[in-house]
Formats: sequence, structure tokens, C-alpha cells
Amino acid sequence: MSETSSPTNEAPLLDTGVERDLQNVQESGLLDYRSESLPTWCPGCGYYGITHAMTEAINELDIEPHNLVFVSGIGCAGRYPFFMNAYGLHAIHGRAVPMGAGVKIANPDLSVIVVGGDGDGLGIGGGHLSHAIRRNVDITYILFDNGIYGLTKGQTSPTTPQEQITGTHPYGNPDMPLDAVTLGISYRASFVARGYAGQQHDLTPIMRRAFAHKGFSFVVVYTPCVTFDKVNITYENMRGNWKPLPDDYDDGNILEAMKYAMDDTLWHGVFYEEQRPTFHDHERETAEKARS
Amino acid sequence: MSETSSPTNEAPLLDTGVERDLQNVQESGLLDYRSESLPTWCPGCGYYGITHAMTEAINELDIEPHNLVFVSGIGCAGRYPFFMNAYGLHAIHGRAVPMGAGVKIANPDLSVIVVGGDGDGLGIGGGHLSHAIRRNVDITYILFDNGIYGLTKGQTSPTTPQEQITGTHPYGNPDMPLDAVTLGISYRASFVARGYAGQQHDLTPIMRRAFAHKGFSFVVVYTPCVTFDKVNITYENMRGNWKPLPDDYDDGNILEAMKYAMDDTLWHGVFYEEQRPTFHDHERETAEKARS
Amino acid sequence: MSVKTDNASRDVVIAVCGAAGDGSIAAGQILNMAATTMGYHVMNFDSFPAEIRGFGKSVAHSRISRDKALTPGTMVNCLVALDDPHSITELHSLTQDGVVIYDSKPADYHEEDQAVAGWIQPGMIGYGAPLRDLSAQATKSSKSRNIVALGVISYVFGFEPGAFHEAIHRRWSGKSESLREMNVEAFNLGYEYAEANIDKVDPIDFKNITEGHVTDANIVSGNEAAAKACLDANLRLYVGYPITPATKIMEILAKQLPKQGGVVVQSEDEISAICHVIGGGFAGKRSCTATSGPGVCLMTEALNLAVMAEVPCVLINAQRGGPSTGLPTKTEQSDLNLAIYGASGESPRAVLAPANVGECYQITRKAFEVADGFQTPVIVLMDFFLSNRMEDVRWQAEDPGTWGTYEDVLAEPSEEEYKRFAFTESGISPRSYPGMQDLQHPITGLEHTEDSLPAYSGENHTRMMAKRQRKLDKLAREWPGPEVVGPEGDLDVGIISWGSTVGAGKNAIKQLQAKTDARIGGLFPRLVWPLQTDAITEFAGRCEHLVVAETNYTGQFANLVQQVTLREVTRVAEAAARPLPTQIIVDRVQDLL
Amino acid sequence: MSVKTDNASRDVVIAVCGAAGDGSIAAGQILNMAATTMGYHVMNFDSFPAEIRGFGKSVAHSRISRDKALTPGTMVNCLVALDDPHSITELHSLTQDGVVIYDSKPADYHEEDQAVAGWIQPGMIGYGAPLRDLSAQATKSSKSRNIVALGVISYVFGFEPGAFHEAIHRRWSGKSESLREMNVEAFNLGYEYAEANIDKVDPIDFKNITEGHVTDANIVSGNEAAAKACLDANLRLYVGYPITPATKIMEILAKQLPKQGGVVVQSEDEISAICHVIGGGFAGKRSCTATSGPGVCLMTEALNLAVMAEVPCVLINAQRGGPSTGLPTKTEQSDLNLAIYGASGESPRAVLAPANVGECYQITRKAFEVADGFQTPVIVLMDFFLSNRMEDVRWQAEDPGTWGTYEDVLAEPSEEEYKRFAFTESGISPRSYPGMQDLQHPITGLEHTEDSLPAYSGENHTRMMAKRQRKLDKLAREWPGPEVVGPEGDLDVGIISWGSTVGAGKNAIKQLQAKTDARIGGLFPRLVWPLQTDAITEFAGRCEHLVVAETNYTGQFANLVQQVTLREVTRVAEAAARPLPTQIIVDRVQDLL
Ligand SMILES: Cc1ncc(C[n+]2csc(CCOP(=O)(O)OP(=O)(O)O)c2C)c(N)n1
Ligand SMILES: Cc1ncc(C[n+]2csc(CCOP(=O)(O)OP(=O)(O)O)c2C)c(N)n1
Ligand code: SF4
Ligand code: SF4
Ligand SMILES: [Mg+2]
Ligand SMILES: [Mg+2]
Repeated sequence: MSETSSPTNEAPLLDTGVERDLQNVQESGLLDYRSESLPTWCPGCGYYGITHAMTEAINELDIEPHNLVFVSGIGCAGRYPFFMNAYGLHAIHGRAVPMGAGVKIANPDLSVIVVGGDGDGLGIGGGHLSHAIRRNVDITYILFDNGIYGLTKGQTSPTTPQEQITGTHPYGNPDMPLDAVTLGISYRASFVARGYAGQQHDLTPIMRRAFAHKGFSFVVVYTPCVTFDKVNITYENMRGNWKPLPDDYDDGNILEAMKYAMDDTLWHGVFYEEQRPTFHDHERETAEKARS
Repeated sequence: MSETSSPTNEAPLLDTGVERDLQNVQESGLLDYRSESLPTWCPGCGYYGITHAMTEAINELDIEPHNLVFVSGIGCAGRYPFFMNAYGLHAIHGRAVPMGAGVKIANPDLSVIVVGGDGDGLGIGGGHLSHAIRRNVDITYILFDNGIYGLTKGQTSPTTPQEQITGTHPYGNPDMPLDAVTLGISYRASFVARGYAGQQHDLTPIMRRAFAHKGFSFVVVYTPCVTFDKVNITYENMRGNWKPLPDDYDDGNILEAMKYAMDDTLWHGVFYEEQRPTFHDHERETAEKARS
Repeated sequence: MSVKTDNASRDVVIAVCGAAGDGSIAAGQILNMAATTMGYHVMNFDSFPAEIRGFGKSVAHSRISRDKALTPGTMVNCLVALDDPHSITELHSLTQDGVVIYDSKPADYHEEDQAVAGWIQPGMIGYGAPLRDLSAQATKSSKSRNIVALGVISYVFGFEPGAFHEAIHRRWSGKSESLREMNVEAFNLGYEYAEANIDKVDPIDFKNITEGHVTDANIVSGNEAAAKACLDANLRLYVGYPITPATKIMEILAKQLPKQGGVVVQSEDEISAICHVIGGGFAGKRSCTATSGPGVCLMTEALNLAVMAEVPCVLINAQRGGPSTGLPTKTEQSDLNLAIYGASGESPRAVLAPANVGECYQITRKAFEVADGFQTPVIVLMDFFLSNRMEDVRWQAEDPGTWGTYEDVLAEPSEEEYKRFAFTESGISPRSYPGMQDLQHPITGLEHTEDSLPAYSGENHTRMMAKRQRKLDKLAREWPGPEVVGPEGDLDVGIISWGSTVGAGKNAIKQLQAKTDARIGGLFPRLVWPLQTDAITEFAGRCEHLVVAETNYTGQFANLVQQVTLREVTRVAEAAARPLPTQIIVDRVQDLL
Repeated sequence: MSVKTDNASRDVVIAVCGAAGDGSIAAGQILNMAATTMGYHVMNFDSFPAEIRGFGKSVAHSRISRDKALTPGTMVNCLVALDDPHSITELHSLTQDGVVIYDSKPADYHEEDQAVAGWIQPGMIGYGAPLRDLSAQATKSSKSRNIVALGVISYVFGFEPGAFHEAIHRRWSGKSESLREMNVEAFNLGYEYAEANIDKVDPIDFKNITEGHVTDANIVSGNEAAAKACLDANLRLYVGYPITPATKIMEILAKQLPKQGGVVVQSEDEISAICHVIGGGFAGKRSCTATSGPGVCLMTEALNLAVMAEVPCVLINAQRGGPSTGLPTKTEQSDLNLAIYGASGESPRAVLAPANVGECYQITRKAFEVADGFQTPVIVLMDFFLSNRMEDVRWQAEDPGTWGTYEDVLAEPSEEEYKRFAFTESGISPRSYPGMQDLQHPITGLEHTEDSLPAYSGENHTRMMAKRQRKLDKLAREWPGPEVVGPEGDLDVGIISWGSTVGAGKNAIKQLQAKTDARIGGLFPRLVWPLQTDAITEFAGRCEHLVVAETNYTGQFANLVQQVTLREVTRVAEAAARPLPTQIIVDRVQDLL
């Protein structure tokens, strides 16, 4: 999947397994939330794993497809809505969060899940995140963090580590990367988690909690871009530095959350959860005040 | 100073003291950095205090006016460059930081100071801050945080407290505010400080350190908007909840910084300072690699 | 007291001039209310300093007339001088035999040549009264001399004092009874002083022109009218970001919309605002934002998505002087090109332009129907002049039905394969939105097939471009033809204007018809995009000369007219930080005759 | 070996067709290099699938000619089939007696009717060779059958094998010697097989047409040419955000610019990119960004500031299919309106459109001079077709002097009061920038006085609008007039086209002149805004019919021409996800004759 191709970038002719994949899904009875369109991601892309985990978690909820809305930005991740049997808004680059918030605020009866890449969400769309979070709009935002611009073929993203060589940084990326989880916490999201596409047994329960959370839930999923990142978030590298949050971890302590988020070890799990009035709760209050 | 006036918003006819102010400045010999244009801020506006502190701090540096550039966004704060004897770029709303970064990157010999309001910097411009910071461009950014949109006459800003009544929230602001210092730290700015317009003896030294810092220095200055905020950042209220960071405070510990930033008490001083390669340092390295 | 009288003045402009803080705007408001109560129409356009702190000149400018006025007028029949130096600079706009009401005992600090009385020349009529003294007498401050002046006016021009008393109470209804009483007292002192001391020599004379007080008139600004339109259109979601001169719309809706179940969000910027709105439109709810030029720039990318994905939504652009931050408090009609062409690729959308405050209501209301009916973003082009000028509006007369009715085509839940973007003759495909069962689909800004999957074939692209265009062609056919005025048959000069300049255009026709034998007519579209080409061409065909008048520098609508009529047009276009004066059109037409 | 030969083929199109991964693009590249070495011109426009993973069709399409070609051509003289099913769908574009080179032993899994050999019909010439087998023999894999096919081509069409050997070495210069040798071997096996087994019956014949190898030609894409222009213009600051089809410009500059002391920044979005660039321009350094339609939308607000504050900067828009995300990998010239009118208020800027790859270099270079000289943003309108097509370019011949020279007017340090925006006859005021002593000033997006303080008076605004406009008028006068071709005097048909469609426009004239007696001429501007109205009107005056050809749906340039000439023009406008084929213009003109 690519927005462009250049003569010097030829793709290998590989078996992608998507047909098999869809068949598995059909057999598993999860089809309610999978459309007939086959994902067009590269074989091996972490996005297949995320899709599985999300489909599993959604299946357990009691939402009818016509009350479910997927909103996405532009990027490989952005294609997600085409592959699901639900309403979908494949928006423009970086604007999935405000579009999704608009859907939810206009009709609070809908379930809204926003998906998008790291460039989409932290680069061009980075200005919207803090605000949707502080409004605590009751949507779930799944950030597909592959540390690279996939669709445009391998440029630096806001989460690409320093020194990594990419299309736009042939001498190495000079910019310190952002960590999405740290940002989520500093914006005081009422739910912040980190998961990994390669580890579904951990990811599915995180998704489940995120969907169930009332308020803005922010899930950052590390996911390998097998085509354009051979050095950073690879299946290989992820085996080492990736640990579940300790058993006695207190997900109600924001400073603790910050400490673990900023740590050199890549902890995963739910970093922070807090129940506070959602945008909709405030709205109800405003309406009452207005009417009296 | 207002972008508009509506018939129902009449201004009192008051002595603003600006002429006196300019005279004082002239007598003090600080005129090098003050232009002949009189500030058009409301009498009592905290911005006068910030201007004094900045002028004092700049005076101590050895910069010639033609090598000094003020870049600002739109807002009452944005008018700043008109009042200074230096090059000035009164940009568009929310874009002062990338414009300032562009000036500095294009000509690293210049000293660049960016100023702007809380709406300018954290609302419409909020998407740029983290990126200028992670690039560690060697500029100083002074955020004039009055918790309100001044120029457009008193609407909610991203730092307006919840429940405050404003032009756009007649029933009270439902949105949790952002704290600029927390953001600066979570973005890993190499210098983050908080000061107060009403307390020049503290503010001037902060400015001095900020200007001297190599890398992106971020100074958040609380400042009363006497015209549109009667309840939050007033001179009165600030007397209580405002404390200098403890004597034994370690400004090299980022988790400490975060803790004090997130605290209910409004601590002020330099929260964090770290010396790390600036954008320009990286650039030199890139150029070397490219040439070899 | 409430007898209909026929020899009352037909059309009078009263300007109250002071420094900021002198209360000229408040005086104007009270005057407007009183005049409306007595049955008159008012049109009011204030000018005030751009800086809050400003020491600048504030002028309340009220046109009071028996027939609805088309423009606020540039000449003044009566100038009330609350500040002498500022008022001296306003004397040039006084008509022949115009009246100046001045303080006969101005503050001591005035230099001799700074007293307005010294500048009253032959051809002007001066009435002095000790405004300051009387004010001090009533309220222990010079601050109420604006109200004293209203008392003088009331007596001299025959206004009913009761209408003023009422207006004073209304104006300060939120304040204390004693404040209101003190002001009534100030008014009365002025009235009595004038009754006892002033020899009336001017011809201005107001009498009640309706029986009983008028109670169905509201004096509202264009912003207020647009906000009310949103409320009456059952807006569900307003998301906005403050910007002059649109902020007021948001502030009103923030107060009112929650009362009827709608939601107002202040977003972090204009991009977020339009994205929320598109989200709301996609969710099947009426959604709207208002902004001004710089904000529109930021919205162009998302607006383009709404065109491509056929999402209904409404964007009000209260234009101001440009380019860039420009002149935030000055009027200009210079965002027409941006409204039509501000998109990458080709992106047909509807652009509507109301001509007066009443139409700010009607057209904005209609915009929601057009958005739904044609599944498209609709831009309403207001401007500073429309946003901030005030007119008396009688809501029950403001029937938006005038502008056609449009159907919202929704899909039926069905077994068959639903195609969101099915090719149809009209270009309009039955819409479904989240919550509608069995009609799930994705929408996208990528070019797509009938069933909304990305598609890059030339054939599909061409058909989809045509489909989107057909919708707009249909709108051009179904929207009522542009207003055409003047005699039938051949015309010496045809005047075209749009938006806030329609008033000046019509006014020019009136004045020219009165002055000359020439056959003068006009064409005044409200749908400015798509162009109703046939009507424009037909009209042009009848005209010897074609004049296009608008408040911008390059003649943006003139360019479009020239493009479709293949005729050289005479441009009356200025970007001079003010509404286009009728006189400029009249002069230009007379040059042509 | 290197004798100049006169009976060599003049103009041949060879297409190499395969599935993604079959190496058709690489084969095309090598073919292009070899042909250039022998003295030919090449023009190459590949089409490849939009998805990385895609199994889609990849076609390398090379036009090899003695005179520089104007378009890549739509018909193919020789089709090399690396994948049979895909190639079958390409057969329709074969010319009469066109050659098909196919695998005589295709993979077993092909169904009978999926072998291209079975589709070769009378009027086609088929040459088979066991591509797969020979490939396996050379490299132990079927992957090098593209190179085997080149060997066949070389023999059959008389290409010099040495030129191919060289090209193979160049193509894989970064790779191991053994890889290069294996590929040379694959080539040789193809050559030898053909020599031994193929009976040549087609007329295609390449011979060296220059003495000695050509060494000054580079086969570059429009993106590469634009990037080189930036380098040669001494760009100091490039800030960009990836987007198709502009990304390549940034990727090249990221590699090259630091070598000469320039800086490349990848910003977080397009708004930030243009803001950095404006900061750089204000700082007196040459600054540039490149993007495509959606990115331009985001840049409109800041670009407007650059106009208002008179900051030089260059924006390259590599257009793609729109609206919205549209068709990212398809060509379209549909951002002209946006380039000209994409601004709130009235915002004169320069828009330049190169017509071919060489001009992507020349015009982009010139853009920096224009930006400096007129203190204005300059937009360079490329498109997917220009960005990605390749041509042989001889840099020393690409003299940007062709497009005029422009002076950078800087202020002198002086005692007198410096006015940054002094009113001058030309509209250009002496500029100063940070670092220049005693010339400090603020700049602003607010309307401002000569000495750059905010000012809202109508008079000042009008004068400043005029000043900014005058600069552009001067550019229209000083930029060389549009290229005019064809006979002098009256014309039956005049063809106007711009940007990447200039080639098709000129080509159409050539073909029509060859086919008919009609007097056909053309006008081809490179400065598309401001319009050079006089030249256009003068040309139009000579034409019985006026045709405007462009790759968009509404005829955007046609609208402008109609507006200034007041003539009905015939639009040859299509948005069909491809470069405009010459034939469409020719047919339309023949209808008119
Ligand atoms: C306004 C705009 N700018 C740029 C692009 C080009 N673009 C498309 S996707 C993308 C980045 C994709 O990266 P990411 O968000 O990380 O998603 P991924 O492809 O990695 O899933 C870019 C730059 C665009 N479509 N729109
Ligand atoms: C794109 C754009 N949107 C909106 C505005 C209107 N506007 C001007 S200043 C401002 C906010 C000012 O608030 P802040 O940044 O806090 O500065 P302050 O006036 O308080 O100093 C707004 C919304 C604008 N000029 N441009
Ligand atoms: S993210 Fe990477 S691996 Fe996944 S589809 Fe995109 S380019 Fe392929
Ligand atoms: S910030 Fe507030 S007090 Fe200061 S100038 Fe603006 S409106 Fe006046
Ligand atoms: Mg990514
Ligand atoms: Mg503020």
C-alpha cells in the first residue's frame, strides 16, 4: 500500500495471505465487523494484528454495525474503515480526531473509534489531540505507531528515533522523538494505554477496556512497518525491550504513569485510567443551566 | 487593544500611563530595545510588566538591535514587536513558533525571541510547540499566559479554568485546562520556566537565563488581563497561590519537574534545564556527514 | 399619542459622535428603539475605534425612515456632538441645512478653536444646550450627557418622549431601577431645556406613523440574524473559533443553542472547527461554523473533503478587509474568489450572499436546506458591514420560503446493495448516515466508486466529477432567479451587485431614475455560486452598459460576469475600508450616459 | 561504432510491461540510458500500481527520438511482455506493424488464453525468446528476464550492446560487481539468442547518431530537475512535509543540500513548512517548500502573509488529481484557481508553470529570482506528469537566462528614516532583513503604512493594494512574452495550453500542420499569473477559433482567457487521470475546421 511508487522502489512479489486471513475471520464468526474488502496492507504488516485484536474486542461489545463509526486519517492505517462493516469516515490527513469528536458530539448514541498513524496523529494532527482529550469526548483513539510514514514510503515520523536513516533523513534523523503515551498522560487523558500489534493476547484486553471506558480513551499500539522500517519497531527488536506493567502498578496515579511512560523500558498495559465527567456530561449540565 | 469592538462593550476613558512609561524607559537608558511606538495595551495589563522584564534582560545581553528578531503571533501579546527597536515579524495566529524557527534556522547568527498568547501558542498553534521543542531550535519562546483571549474580547482559552464564565461559555467552561509548563516538560524542552508579570524581580532573572540558554527555552509567564478576566489571574488572586520553587529544587530532574508542574500550587522559577545538542549542532553534523 | 400622521419625516440620518466612552453608541441604540416603537424603520452602522483602550472617535449612525432604507447613507441630517474635537471632523458629512446639537457649555479644557460651535457655518443649523451641566444635575456626572442630548432631540424633532422612556428602561433592563430613573431624569432635563430655550428652524419632524406602539420589531445586527437563523433551522452542532467579525454569532449561540438541545464547542482552531462540523454533518445532524477570511483559509482542505464525500455543512464567512490579517474591523467583499475557488482540484460548492440583515436570517436558514438537499457544503458570505449593522427586522415577515424549498434525499433501508454515491440524473444519490440500519458505508476524500471504494480510473473520475457538478447545476436551476429591477426591455445601464452592496446598487437605481430619463435597471443575485448564467446573460443582453459594483479591489464578481457574458463590464470596485457609497455608483453611471 | 548515421529510426516508443516486481521500470531505465548514450533523446513516463503491495501492472514507457519529443506518446511501437496477462491488456496501444517481444516459454501456470503469444494478430509482429530460461541460466532466477529482453531488443533494433553494458553498470553502480556481471551475462544471452533465432521483419533501426558517446545528458524526472534548480539557486532553507508526488524533491534535497551548506527540515505539517520558509525569506535567505494540492490548501493562510508582508519565498506545487485527497498518483492541472485565488482578500502573487522537465529546472531556478526581485511568494505549478516523467536534460543548455533577469532591491544603511514599504512607482520598496544594520522594522499581516505600522484607513489600504498590484504588473511586463508558434498573420485556429500540456498543444499543431492546409498556431505562457493580457488578446485577435487545452475538468485557464479576451473559447479540458492526449486536441480542432 503506497500513495506513490517511484521507479527505484520496487515491491517484492509476495504472498500476502490476506485471502486466507479473511477466510479465517469468516470462519471465526467475526465477520459482522469485517467488510468484504480485503485489506491492502503489505504482508507481515502489524496492522493485521491490530485489526484482529480490535475486531475481537468489538465483537464482545453489544454494538450494531450501523451504530458504530470508524473515523480515520490518511496513511496506511487510514485505510482501516474500508475493511470494516460499519459506517466509516476516511478523513483527511491529521484530522481524524476532530472529525470523530464531531460525529460523537452530534450524535452521542453512536460508538466512535478513531484510528490513524503516528504521523497523522502526532505530526500534522498533533495540535488536536490535547484538546479532544481535555474535553474528554467519549471516543476511543487507536494510534497505530510504526515510527515511520508508511503510505508515503518511509520518511521520518514524530516517533522515529534519533539517528535512524529514512527517506527524508539520509544522514540520520536529528529530531528527538515524541512518546505518545507521555503526551496522553500530560494532556490528562482519562484513559491511556500502550500495546503491541505482535502480542494479541495483551492487546485485545486493552482494547476491551478502552472501548468500555467512558471518556476519551487513548491506545498507542506499537506496530512494525515491515516494508520501511528494518531497524526500529521490528518483530525482532520488540522481543527484548517490551514489558507488561508490574502487577502492583497503580493505574490511578498520574505521576507514576508519567514515570513509567518516560522510562527507557517500553512498558505496556493501561498506564492511567480515571473516571471523570465526559464532554457529554458537561453538555447536559450546560443545557440544564441554559434552560433554567 | 481589541480586534473589534461591539456597541455593548464600551471602554472606560482612563489614563493609561504609557507616555510616562515610555519616558521612564527612555530615562533608564533602555531605549535601545524600545521603539518609539507606544504600547496600545490596556492600562494595568500585565504585558507592561513582561515588557519591562524582557527589556531589562535583553539589555544585559550583547546583541545589536539589527541582530535581534522578535516574532509574534496574533493577539494582544502579538503586538509586542511593534514596540521594540529590532527586526520584527508579526505573523499570523498560532504560527509564531515555526516562523521564528525558520528565521533562526535560516540565519543562526540572529537572536530570535518568539512571543505570543496562550490561545496563540496552545490553541491554534498548539501543534507546533512539541516539534520546535524536540528539534531544540535555539530560540526563546515567551508565552504570555493570561488564561483568556484578549484581543477578541474575552473568550475561553486553553488555559481558562473549568467553570469560568466567558464570552463563548456563558454557562461556564466545560473543558479541563492545559498547563503550558507540563506540556513543555513532557515535550522535553531543554529549558522550561514559569514566571509572573507582576513580579519583575523574579521574572527578569528567569528571562536572563532563558536568553542565555542554548537550545529551545520556554518561559510561561502568568499575566493578568485586567479587562476580560476578573476572576482568575488577577493581581489579587496571584498573591496567594504563587510560590518560588524550593531552594533545594533540582532543575535537572525531569520527573521532579513534572511533579512540581502538575502540583496544585503554582510554583515558579526554572523547572528544568538540560544542555543537549541544538538543531544547529545536529545540522553541522549532518553537513559533515554529507560532505564526506 | 399614537395617531398615524402623514406629514412626518420620511428619511433622516442622525449621527451621535463622541470619544470612546462618551456613550454615543448607547445613545444611538436608544434612539433606534424609540424610533422603531413609533413605527419607523431604522438602519444603523456604528463606527468605533479599533483599540479597546482607544481614545478614538465613536459614531453611532442611525437612519430613520418610513420605507425600509437600502443603505445607512453617507450624509447626516443631524449631528449630535458629545465630543467637540471629534465632531468637528464629522461636520463635512452634514447635509444642507443640517442640524448640529452641541454643548453650549463645553468642558473648559477645550481650546477656542476646538469648540464645535465655532465651526457652525451658514447652511448649518446649530442648537446649543448645556449638556454637561444638565447631566451633572441629573446624575452627578458628565457621563449622561448623551441622554440629555436625546432629550433635546426628542423635543426638537417631535419624538414621543414616552418612546424614549421605554427605550431607556429596555436598554438598562439588567441594571438598577435608580440608574434607569436617573437616566430618565437626564432625558427629561434635556427635553425641558430644549422646550424652554430652543427655537426650532429645521424641518425634521417625527410623528407616530403606526397606531399603537410597534412591538414586533427587533433591532438586530446581521450576526444576530444569522445566529437566530441557526436556532430556527434546528442546528444541532456549532463549532467555532473566535474571530472578528464572526465571534458574536458564536457568543449568541453559546447562550441560546443549549436551550433547544444543540451543542456549541469552542475548538482549538478553525481546522478543528470545520472538521467537527463535517463529522456532525456526516452523522446526519445540522452542523455549522462561522469565521472570517483567515479562518476560511484554514478550512479549505477540510471543506474540500466535504465536497468530495458529499457531506452537508454550513460555513458562514463574515468577511473583513484582507489580505492576511488585513483590516479586521473594516468591511470588504473580497473572499468571493476564495469561496468559489479555494480548493485543490475542482470542488463545486454553493455560495450564498445575503443582501441585508433580514436576509442574513433568511439565507442562512436556507443554507441548511441547500446543504442537506444537495449534500454539499454551503458558504454564506456576510461581511463586517452586514455582521455589525443593525436593522429593524420583523421575524414573521422574514419567510425563508422565498428562496425555494429543497428536499433531503435519504436512502431507504433495503435488501439490495446500497450505493452511497450511485450515479443519478440529478447527481444526488440517496444519503444514509450512522444510525440508519443496513446502510453502512465508508466515505472518503479519495476519488471513489458508486459504492465508495477508492478508485483511480479516468472514466470513474470523470463520471464522479460530472455527478458532483450536476448537483450544482440543479441548484442553479432551482434557486429563484436573481432579483431583477427596473423597466422591462432595453436598458441604458444595468447595475449588478451582490451581498452587502445590493443596497447601494438598488439605491443608485432609485436615485438615477429620479435624476435622469435614462433607462436603468439592476440584477441582484443571492446565489453567487453556481452562477445563474442564463439570467445574467439575458439581463446583459438588454443592457447598453453593464456596471458591476462591489466592495473589493479587483472586481471579483465583475470578472465572473465578464467571463460568462463575454462583455466588457464597468467595474465599480473599491477596497476602501467602508461600505461602497451609492454616490460612487451613481457618478460612474452618469459618466456612462 | 560511433558513426553518425542518417537512416536511423527517428521516433520509437518502447513499452516494457510486467507485474510489480517484474523489473519493467528498471529495464526502461537501462534502455533510456543506452539510447541517450547513442545520442537519442528520451522521454519516459511510467505507470505503476498505486499500492506498494500491489499486484498491479507496471509499464515503463520510453519514447526514443532524434528530435526532442513533446509528449510521451500514446501509441507504442514495441511492447516487451514480462508478464503475459498484463501485457495482453496493453496490446490495444500497439501501432500498425508494432512489435511484441514475448516469452516463448512462459511460466506453466499461465492458462492457455493468458499467453500473450496467443493474442498476436495480423498487423502485429511477434518475436519470441525463452526469457525465463535464459534468465535462470544467467542468474539462477527468473528475475533477470527483463535484462534478457533488453538483449533481444538490442539485437533486433540495432542498439549498440556496449551502450547497454555501460548502462547496466551505471544502474547498479551501488551494487556488487558480480551482480552487475550476472546482468551483463543475462543481456548477452538475450542478444545471442536473438541473433541466432530471430528473423527481423520490422523497420525499427537504431544507430549511433552522434560521434562518440554522449556524456552530457542526464535522464531526470521533473522532480529531480526542480531539486537541482534549488541547489543551483543556492537555496539555504528547504522545509517540507511528505506528499505525493512532491516527496522526491525533498528526499533529493535532504541528500544534496547539506553538502553546500543548506538546511532541510522535515516539519510536522505543511503549515509549519511554509511558516519556516517565510521565516527564512524574511531573514533574507532563499527558502522553499514543495507540496501538492492538500498541502497547498493548508498553506494558503501563511502564503497570504507573505504577500501582505512582501516576503520572498518559493512554493512548488506538484499537482495531483483532486479534489481532496483525490487521486494521489494521477496527474491533473486543477490547482490553477487555487494558486491564483487561494487567499482571503486580494493577494497578488506570481504563478509559473514549466512545460517540460528541462523547464522544471529553468523555471524553478527563475522562481527564486522573481521571489527576491518582486518580494513576493512565487508558486511553481508542476504536476504528477511533470514530476515523474523523465527526459534527457543537458544542463549546460538549460540556461535560465531565457526567462529574464530580475534585480533584488535592497535598502542602503542610511541616516534617514527607513520606510520598508515606501510607495514607489514600481511598487517595489527597498528591502532590508535581519542582520542589516540600522534598518530594523517590523513586518505584519495587518494592513500597514509605509513604515510598517498597522493602519486601517481606506486611503492607505487602497494605496497599498495598488502598490502590491503594481509589482505584479511589472512582472507581467518584464517576463518574456508567451511563446507563440505557427505562421504570422491570421490563423484559423489558435491553440493555447500551459504547464505539462504545452507539449500536447505543440504536438497537435505539428500534426495538424502536416495533415491540413489550415493555418494553425499556438500560444504557450509560462507565467500563468499575472496574465500577460496584451499578448493573449493580440494572439486571440488573429484567431478565427481559440482552443484552450488543459488537464482539468472546468477549463480553468480557458476561463481566464475568456475573461480577458471576451471571446468564447473552445475548451479541450479533461480530468481523466492521464496527461491530455494530443489526439483529443487534434480531433477537436478538426471539428472546428
Ligand atoms: C495534507 C496532507 N499532507 C500530506 C499528505 C501525504 N501523506 C499521506 S499519509 C502520510 C503519512 C503517513 O504516515 P502515518 O500517519 O504514520 O501513517 P502510516 O502510513 O505509517 O500508517 C502523508 C505524509 C496528505 N495526504 N495530506
Ligand atoms: C486564523 C485566525 N483565527 C482567529 C483569529 C482571531 N484572533 C486574533 S487574536 C485571537 C486570540 C488571542 O488570544 P491569545 O492568543 O491568548 O492572546 P491575547 O490576546 O490574550 O494576548 C484570535 C482568536 C485570527 N486572527 N486568525
Ligand atoms: S505500514 Fe508499512 S508494512 Fe504496513 S502497509 Fe504500510 S508500508 Fe506496508
Ligand atoms: S490582554 Fe487584556 S488587559 Fe492586556 S491589552 Fe489585551 S485586553 Fe487589555
Ligand atoms: Mg506511521
Ligand atoms: Mg491570552
